[in-house]
Amino acid sequence: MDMKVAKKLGLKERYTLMTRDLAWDTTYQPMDKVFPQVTYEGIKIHDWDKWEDPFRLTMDAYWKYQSEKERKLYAILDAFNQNNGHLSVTDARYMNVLKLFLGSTPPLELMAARGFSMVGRQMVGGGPRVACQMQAVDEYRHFQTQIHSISNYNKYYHGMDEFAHQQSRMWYLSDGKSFFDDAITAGPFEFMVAIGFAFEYVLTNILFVPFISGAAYNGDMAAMTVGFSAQSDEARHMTLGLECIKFMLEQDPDNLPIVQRWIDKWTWRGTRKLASVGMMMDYMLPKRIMSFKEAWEMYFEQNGGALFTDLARYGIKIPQCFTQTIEEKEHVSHQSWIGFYMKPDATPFHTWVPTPEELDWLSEKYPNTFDKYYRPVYEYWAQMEKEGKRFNNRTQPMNCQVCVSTVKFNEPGDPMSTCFRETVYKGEKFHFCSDHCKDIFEHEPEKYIQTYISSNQALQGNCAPEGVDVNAPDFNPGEHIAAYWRLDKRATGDFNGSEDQKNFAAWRDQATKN
Amino acid sequence: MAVKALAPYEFQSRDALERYKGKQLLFINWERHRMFSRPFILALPPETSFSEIVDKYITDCFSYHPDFARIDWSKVVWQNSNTVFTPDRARSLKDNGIGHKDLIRFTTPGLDGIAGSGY
Amino acid sequence: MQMDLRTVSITPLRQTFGHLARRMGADKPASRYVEATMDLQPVENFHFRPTWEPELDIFDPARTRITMKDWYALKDPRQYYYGAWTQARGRMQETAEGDFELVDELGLAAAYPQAGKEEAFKVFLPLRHAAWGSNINKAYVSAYGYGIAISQAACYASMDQLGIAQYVTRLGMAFGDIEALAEAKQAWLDAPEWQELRRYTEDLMVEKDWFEVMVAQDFALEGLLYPLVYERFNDRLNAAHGPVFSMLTRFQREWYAETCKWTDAVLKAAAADNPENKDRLATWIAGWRERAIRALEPIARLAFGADAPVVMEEAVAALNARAVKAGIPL
Amino acid sequence: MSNAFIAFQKNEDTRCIVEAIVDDNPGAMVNEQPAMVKIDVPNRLVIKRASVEEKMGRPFDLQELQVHLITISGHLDETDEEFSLSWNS
Repeated sequence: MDMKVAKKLGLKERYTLMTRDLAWDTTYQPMDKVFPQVTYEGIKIHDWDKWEDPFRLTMDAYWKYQSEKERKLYAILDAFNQNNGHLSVTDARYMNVLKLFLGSTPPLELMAARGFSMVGRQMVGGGPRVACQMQAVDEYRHFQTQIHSISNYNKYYHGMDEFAHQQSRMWYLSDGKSFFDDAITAGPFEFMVAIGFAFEYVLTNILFVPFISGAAYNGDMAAMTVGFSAQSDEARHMTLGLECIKFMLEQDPDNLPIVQRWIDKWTWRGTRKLASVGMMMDYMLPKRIMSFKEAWEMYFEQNGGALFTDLARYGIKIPQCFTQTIEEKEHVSHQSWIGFYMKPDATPFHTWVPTPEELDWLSEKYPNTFDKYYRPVYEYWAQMEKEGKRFNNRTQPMNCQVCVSTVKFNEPGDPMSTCFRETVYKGEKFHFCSDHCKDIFEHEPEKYIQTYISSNQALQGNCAPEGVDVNAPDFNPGEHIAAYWRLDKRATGDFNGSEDQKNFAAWRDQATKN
Repeated sequence: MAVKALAPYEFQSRDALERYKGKQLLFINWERHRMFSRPFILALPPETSFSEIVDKYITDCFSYHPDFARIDWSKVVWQNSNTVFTPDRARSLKDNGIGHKDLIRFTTPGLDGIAGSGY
Repeated sequence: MQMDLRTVSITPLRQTFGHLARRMGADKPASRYVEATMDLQPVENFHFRPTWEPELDIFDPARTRITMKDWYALKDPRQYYYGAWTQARGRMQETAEGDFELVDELGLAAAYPQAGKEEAFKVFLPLRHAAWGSNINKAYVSAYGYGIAISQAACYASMDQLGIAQYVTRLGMAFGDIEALAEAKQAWLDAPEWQELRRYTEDLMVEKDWFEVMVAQDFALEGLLYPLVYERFNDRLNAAHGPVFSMLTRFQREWYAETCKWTDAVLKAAAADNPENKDRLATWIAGWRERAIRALEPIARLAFGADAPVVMEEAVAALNARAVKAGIPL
Repeated sequence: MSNAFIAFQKNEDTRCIVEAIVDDNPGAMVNEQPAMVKIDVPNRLVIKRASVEEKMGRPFDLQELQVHLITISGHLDETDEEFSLSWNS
């Protein structure tokens, strides 16, 4: 082949030479020993070469663009830090959304990094392996830039300093931990459906796009930069997830029921995980660009709807939970905020009753539900707070055996009642927040009997410091749990009267007076 | 369905009764009073009397709600999960048929939360 | 209200995260590498056991026989977190891009002596598959290694090897020779000179102990391969035919010089932790070194002809010296 | 009919890209949000290298889109000349 021919190679041909042409079938060791994980889930792959590479990024181009992004990002972070950028956000209340978002997300991104490294080792085809490895290294980028972004906030505000310690201990972080532990302990194909498809393609937009745009709207250039810069990798990841689904479905008709069950399972698990995102959007951003309900409609119903209509040609049906999520979009953000508001001693971020203007905004955004179900309790709490009786539910929660959310969602069709589901397995009762979680359990009980539930563990005496007799008659598990969490008392309680609030006001004062 | 795995996959339940050293788990929910967000959990010996549940744990948790003082306890409907039952206050959890990880739900007729909102 | 936030001088309430202050023994600012690395991997309260390995936890120190009091002692002297790594590689790729463009612009490939090109292709081109194998083996270390210090550095090294496999491919393309790539693949699969190296690479793909994989791939094998091919063989080509290949393999040379620092630091830290580690590492290195020598001898003969034994001897001596410097007498 | 969409961070480069998209995709809907811009097109959205280059007045590699992207929806196809997102429905 002469020089001209080589130069004429298109993007696709060049990329093939740069990836899958590098691969060979091993002969000194059998392929099934080199790649031992690709068959046990029941997925049948006949021809790995049929994998279509979604983005065709070679490493030199990857380094070129990624280094450009990183250079820009760290320049903005440095400038933000040097100029006390944290004081330019709308309100000190805003910091709490960062505490929740940037405190809980890096550990999950880290799990994605490790999970994609595993799948990037295990997939047989060169195409998918490279795509997974590239996503793995991107996920390192994400958790690290997030940590670097909170690093500066951590110097001035309480509640961010123990995120690494709390990731495996804190009650409200268990749902995310369970989500990723579930995915990473599954086989490589289920991991791809869980994270690559359900999370990245169907749900990640709701997590990042309106929220990060909201960060920008609230003057937080650091979180905005980190968030959008991470999102620029996300388009690649979403495409990988979708490609993996198509690949499995095109390879063998027997894959369809397995893939469908995974889509049902993981769309639901992701939906539950996003309940707290709803409350971040509706309650925690001082200035809001859209309601959670609107975001859900735009990114889940419309975008997800388009996706599932498209996949119908393979026989894929819209996930079973779709109808329930449409009903719940009117409720979950309120039910989540109520769940956090009533536990002021148990989170490293503050909560508060929305102001009258905010209640009006919620009424406007949720005309079907807010005034009827939620406004009265907030007005009652506001009144009680004035009387010096701010609500504090000191009890420990009941959690769903599958999603590990506290059991706080309503019975479908009856917003005044809590939804309970249960099953008995090997003589033991297990409780769930929904039909979908119950289905997931019943399909794989041996997996979900292992679920780690923080309050249950405390009652077993597993969260007490050394030297505490957990069998003593007066043993109170709640007494030690704050130490187990390393929970800074200054970070807890209502926002009103908090140190963050006072400090922010004092620092801003310094900027306007002599 | 069994879990598909590359090696035998069997583990003890993380919340098996044996792990509670003589106690058992109990969940309690006040229906249509969702201000409390979710049921609360207790670990108690099965010999604990039902009156202790009501007078101590239920009262401690729920008395913050303005409806609590208005409860007519003679009209309260008790359920163990979905099964209605009539507890004997003087007797133990065990004697009331309440086992490990049972969910006790009680409904207070006529009381539907703040402004009838269910909260 | 106009605010000049730059003029505000605030005393921070704390300098760093709790886990880092405890690790450093003081509340002081931590580097971006430390923030991005230390104590981040979950170590407790895992929800489920892996269906692919039910006998171990998701992250489990038992996936290697090396033991460490502190897994974060295996740190990277280059202090590569993602941003530092990708910017370093970004600079290297810019240079490489310039080199490839220059070769193209000046027609240096076409002008290169045919004999030299053949000699070079025989040695370089099959190595795109060796780099691909290295990518897989490093991906294994990254996937199953314990702690973020090792997993991230192995992840970057694994991507580096993919990059190297692609640069070697481009080397073939720069000479307009797609067929040579196909021939090189055939050689990798069938030609006797390459079979011991391929066997070595494939055997590592089924080795379970991730630390041993790292010792065998990164230290024993690449510790001989890179100096032999990308340094000594390039010198030889430069002297005989001119420096084009030297330009087009600059990335590999720079990568190796830099990556050795990391490999050696990891071995040194592991050996220093306890005597059992030190013995085990010595045994691993000695065993894999002998196999690596066997695997590379035919390639050395391709590259150096009659000089092969001498060149190999020097490379082995240098490798041994690295081990000794890392505190592992062989 | 479903919409394919793409969203970018707002900056000088993406201003040109968005203009090129609007020119090349009849029916493109541009939705401006804080720090981002989202463009929806029924069924198929295409970005043409030549159009972007004309707007920018400089050579443009479609892979540069990587630097500015926030999110996409639709099946992606990428060649040296075109970057497209589409639904089969």
